[in-house]
Amino acid sequence: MAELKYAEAVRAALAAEMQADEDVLIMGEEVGALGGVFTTTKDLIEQFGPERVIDTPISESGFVGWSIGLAAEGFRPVVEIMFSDFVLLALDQIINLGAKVRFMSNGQFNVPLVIRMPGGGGTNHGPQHSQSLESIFAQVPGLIVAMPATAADAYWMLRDSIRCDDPVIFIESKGLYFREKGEVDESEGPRGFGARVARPGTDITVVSAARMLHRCIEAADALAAAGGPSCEVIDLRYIWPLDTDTIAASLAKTNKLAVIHEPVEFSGWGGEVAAWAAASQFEQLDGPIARLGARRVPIPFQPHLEDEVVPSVARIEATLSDLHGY
Amino acid sequence: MAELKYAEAVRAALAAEMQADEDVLIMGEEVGALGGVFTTTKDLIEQFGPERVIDTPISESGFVGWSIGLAAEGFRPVVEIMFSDFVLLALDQIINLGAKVRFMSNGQFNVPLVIRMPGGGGTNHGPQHSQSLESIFAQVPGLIVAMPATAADAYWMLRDSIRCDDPVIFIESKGLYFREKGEVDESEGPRGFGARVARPGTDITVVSAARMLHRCIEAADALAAAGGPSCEVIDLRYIWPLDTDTIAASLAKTNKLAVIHEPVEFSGWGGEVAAWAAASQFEQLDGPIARLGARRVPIPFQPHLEDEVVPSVARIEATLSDLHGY
Amino acid sequence: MSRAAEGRAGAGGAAATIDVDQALSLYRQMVLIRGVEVEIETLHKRGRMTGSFHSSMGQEACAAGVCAALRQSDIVTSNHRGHGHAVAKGIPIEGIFAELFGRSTGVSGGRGGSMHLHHRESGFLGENAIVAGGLPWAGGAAWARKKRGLTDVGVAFIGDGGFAQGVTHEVLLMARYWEAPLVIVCENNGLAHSMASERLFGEPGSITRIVEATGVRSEFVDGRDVIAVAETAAAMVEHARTVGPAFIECQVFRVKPHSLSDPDYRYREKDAGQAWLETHDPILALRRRLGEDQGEALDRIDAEVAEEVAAASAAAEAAPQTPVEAALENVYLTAELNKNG
Amino acid sequence: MSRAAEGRAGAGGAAATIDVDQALSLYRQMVLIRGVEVEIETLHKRGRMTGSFHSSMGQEACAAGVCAALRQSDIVTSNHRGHGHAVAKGIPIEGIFAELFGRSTGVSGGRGGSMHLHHRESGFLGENAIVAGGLPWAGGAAWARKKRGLTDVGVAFIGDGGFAQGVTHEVLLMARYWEAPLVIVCENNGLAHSMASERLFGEPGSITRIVEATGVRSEFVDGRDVIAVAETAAAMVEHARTVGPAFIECQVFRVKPHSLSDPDYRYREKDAGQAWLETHDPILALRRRLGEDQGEALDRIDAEVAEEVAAASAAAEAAPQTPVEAALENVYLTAELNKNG
Ligand SMILES: Cc1ncc(C[n+]2csc(CCOP(=O)(O)OP(=O)(O)O)c2C)c(N)n1
Ligand SMILES: Cc1ncc(C[n+]2csc(CCOP(=O)(O)OP(=O)(O)O)c2C)c(N)n1
Ligand SMILES: [Mg+2]
Ligand SMILES: [Mg+2]
Repeated sequence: MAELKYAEAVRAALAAEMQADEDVLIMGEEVGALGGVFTTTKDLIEQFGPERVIDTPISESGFVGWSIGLAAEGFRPVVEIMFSDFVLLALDQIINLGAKVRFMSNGQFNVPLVIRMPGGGGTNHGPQHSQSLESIFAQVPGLIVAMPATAADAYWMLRDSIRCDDPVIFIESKGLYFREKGEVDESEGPRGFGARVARPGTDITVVSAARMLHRCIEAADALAAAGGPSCEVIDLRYIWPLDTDTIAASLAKTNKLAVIHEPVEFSGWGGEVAAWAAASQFEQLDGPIARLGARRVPIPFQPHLEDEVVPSVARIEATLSDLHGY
Repeated sequence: MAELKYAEAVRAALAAEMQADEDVLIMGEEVGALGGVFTTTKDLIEQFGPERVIDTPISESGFVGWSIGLAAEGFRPVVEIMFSDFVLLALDQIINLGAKVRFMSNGQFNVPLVIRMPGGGGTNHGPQHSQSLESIFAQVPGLIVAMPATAADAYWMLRDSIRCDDPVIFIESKGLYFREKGEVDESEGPRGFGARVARPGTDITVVSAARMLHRCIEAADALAAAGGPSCEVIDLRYIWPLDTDTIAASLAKTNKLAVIHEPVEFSGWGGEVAAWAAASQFEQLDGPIARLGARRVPIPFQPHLEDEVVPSVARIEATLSDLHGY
Repeated sequence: MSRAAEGRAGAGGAAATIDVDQALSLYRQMVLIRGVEVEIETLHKRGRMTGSFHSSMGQEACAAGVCAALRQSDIVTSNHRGHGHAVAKGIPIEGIFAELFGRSTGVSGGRGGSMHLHHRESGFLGENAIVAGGLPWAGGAAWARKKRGLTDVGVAFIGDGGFAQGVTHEVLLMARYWEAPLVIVCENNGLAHSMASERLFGEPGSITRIVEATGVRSEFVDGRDVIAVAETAAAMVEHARTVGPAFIECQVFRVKPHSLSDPDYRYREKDAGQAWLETHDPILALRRRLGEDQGEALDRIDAEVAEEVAAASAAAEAAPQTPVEAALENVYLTAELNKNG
Repeated sequence: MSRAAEGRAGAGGAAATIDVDQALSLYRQMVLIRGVEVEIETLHKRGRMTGSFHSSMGQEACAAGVCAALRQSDIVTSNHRGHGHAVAKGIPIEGIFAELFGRSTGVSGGRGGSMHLHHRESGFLGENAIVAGGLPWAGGAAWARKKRGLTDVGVAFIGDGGFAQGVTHEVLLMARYWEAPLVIVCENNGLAHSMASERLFGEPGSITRIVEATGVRSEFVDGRDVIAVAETAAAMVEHARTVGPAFIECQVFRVKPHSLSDPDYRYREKDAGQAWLETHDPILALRRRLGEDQGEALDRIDAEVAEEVAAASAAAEAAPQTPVEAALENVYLTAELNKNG
């Protein structure tokens, strides 16, 4: 229907769910009059009023915990953490309470809460504003971890997440807000938790997500153009639940696996994908499992330094070439 | 020299370093008159005075940040977080400041700080007092992650950590404090970051650490006694830096790898070990990489339920048997 | 003593009085809390329970007095020392015992134990084993009720130690900002484990002054006097229902060691708890105040409660242990996600 | 105007006076801060710098006045809006420009940019891009000096928004508890991005009252008046050096949008900043106060500073870009660990 930028798609999803369900609330710093530092809540306060679009003080732990209370009472808060780096201030509330209260109460409560946050780099904001933290959330029982890579997924996955009865960590790629755009068809329905083949191929299965997905596709296209391997690029969409069926189906065809992501490689979620394959797809593997994530250093603010730290298209290409050459 | 319990070894290491270096300070809740809820700082305040053994308010974020300030000024604070679960309150200070300030300041500051915390289960304290969080720290640039499994390592690794010029997350297994004991030879020196073969074997390399190490050894012994595989059990000691050389050397012999740990299996550090092997040891592998960690659910307080969640000896045995049978 | 027990004007200002029936009801609550705590301690000492246990003995007047001001639909959150709050809010005590025994009939299915009581039906949202961790939830939940047009309030119990947590201040400021119907009750028992509250905040009442300066209505009350607590709580709950947040600092005393295994002789006189109880027991104080007249009624309550506690404890223990499969249940509401346990 | 500029008694109480030389020095600092901020804004608008940028224009008197009370060995931590604090504490401005240009000659090696200035030599421990994130560090570092027997103090700058962070309260209580030589300076510029500080805390001075209630010595000062700030700071720094922690709420105004790209017209009058500056510019105010007599001296300062800024900016820009390898350096001090980058 409409071509939207990634940031616009987020905003449209919020507006649609606010419209559809009075229990949906928006909370966070600067979500009101300002409309969000990345414009994702622009004009929503005018449309839905300050009772539903709620500016919070700079008290991440407090307002995230507060939103858990609202959610346990049946509201559907969508909380924005301005940069995902700040969520570290709220991890106690998220991990020790929000994620566990259903278990701890033996099902008396559920927490239909979405915590949105722009993650990753690409905007020169420096070491305390550019981290990729999804690998932390992936291991927390009780949470769902959503990472849209496209405008359509930013839209549909956010709508799905708001309708979900369990807490969702919804990580948007700040580097995609204004660079990524695409068709968003409002007549579509929920998209579910499954992964998606973003670029078909036959030689290597490349598993990725979010901002790095686009670098993987770019690298795959470049390799194909240069007569290199044909890469099938999978967009995970959710880090948890992890859709291993889609990966397995691809692997049955390619027999080679690469995992590429923006978080630090060491102990990142790419290790999970690789370990899953090394355990359950061993027979399918015709070569080592390649993995590329950020180096284990903080993220510098300058683009040329950041590209030395997080996977660049060039390094992704090199990784895939090496694997193909095995 | 002396046979010490794990908790006593921790205490002895603290006392030794306090004695050796006036800049070593102890901070935390209940470290003073009470002597620590697990007795690890017992009588130290009498010996070293309240200027060096410092009781803090229940302000984890504040006092951990405060200790970063002390460390950057050249003190060597050893901070205790009473249960590792509470460290979630201090992650902003640890990750956004303590781990990064050397990088951010281009080397103007370093942070010789040890943050000690009892992790894992085994004491019936329930879902907010039994988590294993080392996989979070493993991925943070700037941190070292130490996890002693024996009394001797509790002693030496803590002494090494206190002498280290960079921040160390030192996770003690609360389930081992009073159950594990061993010789501690004070005449030994630093032990370095390397892993250690805790039980030699020839058929399977079993990588583990901390409390689970003992379960792995128990399982390996049981399997051997029953005529099953001969397992070489490796005690990692440090999750980061990860001593891949020791694992590779073992793997060259066994050609089969299993990784067993207490944290949630999904996206845990076991994935890192498996992914490293699947990438760089592919030629050595004669079978899938087996992995076992906690299920992705909170930790219930009762022992029989906890054993359903974290790897039990029986499930470890089954995992290793399966792998042997491959 | 006249039919209407002389109520000391609660700091709330309203010259409320508590009549004898109400006083008897407060008495019953206190005796019930005491009975539950004593029974749990006994069971632990006999090795029939495991897990942690923080007794609220001596602090009964705060739980009973505050919860007397609440309706069933009002909500309460609590901390690690929460059995008294749970009992006073009306959780069936058999469900409490069963939870501590690790039985599937426990209020939380027997997986959480002493620090994880939840009972939504009674408006008892839950304890929380993270100091001050339950405060934001209480704020959000109370505010939710107001947003729904209800007049329910939320009461969040914390200890003096909880006042050192940053999130407490965040919630105070947010509650004021959003005019949430939240009453924070800070049970100042003089100690956060071994840390003397006087060292950190100053003499009792200091916490109240700090909160007052934020603009949140605040009162300091003697937590040995259940009638004073009940009156103050009534006024503050009313304030929360109609105006905005309120704060009560309730001066109490921790009779028992911090937890079952706590060597409190390392930081206070060995018999500090018992000595205090002998002179300041809030239950005996109310007994004395109600006078001879009520002796019979009080004895009857004592007997009834003793029986109730014994029966509940026995029934709880007789229930089946939580089965192992339960370890993996109720993590998600979304059905397809539970498979991943 | 007499040689000794009439000092308004700082809230510190001491009837201090600031002489003309000191006033000229304060003037120079303010002009230098202004010059640096204007230059940075210009460079950004010309596309010669990237990264974030939060201008402290209009708030110069706070930075200059507070840092005038400090010795080089005293320490300062700051926040995202920290260029003024850095300049006032004595960081060489070329190192600041170079950091923002991403040059290896930047004070932090050019990897952090605007929100990550660190200069240990000047006692400027660092900015911090996490709101209130630098406070505990300041407390610990100041306390460390005291533990070493030194008389240095620490000053931690936060904004009004930073007062909503829980850790601020934790640090206040800890500083009081440990009698740390820490001065927290809260620059209340009326806004935390778009959030009006009056909504959250009440009228200016409310934050001071909250802190006062904790027992930490507190003063509220008009941050347009650099002499008042300098006097108050002198008194509070002296208090910290000799007694214990202190707190200053400094009422200032944020002239520019929150950051370079901030559409502040969405939440305040489009020309609010410019309008304020025309009537309240602290630099012009000091100029007026010093009077005609000093006109020449002031003009000379203006000219010298303009030259200094231009030269530093040009030199910084001419330095080599930080090389890519630097992205992996200085993560650990332990040599063998850096290999793992
Ligand atoms: C975040 C956190 N830190 C530390 C603890 C350990 N702990 C449990 S209770 C307690 C003392 C609490 O003191 P207070 O709030 O005064 O309650 P009281 O025990 O006196 O009732 C401590 C330190 C915890 N449970 N959570
Ligand atoms: C923990 C955290 N939350 C949010 C932000 C985003 N942020 C940066 S500055 C700012 C406003 C700060 O207001 P204040 O402290 O008053 O300082 P001012 O900008 O007015 O100087 C916000 C919300 C952040 N950097 N850190
Ligand atoms: Mg207490
Ligand atoms: Mg401000």
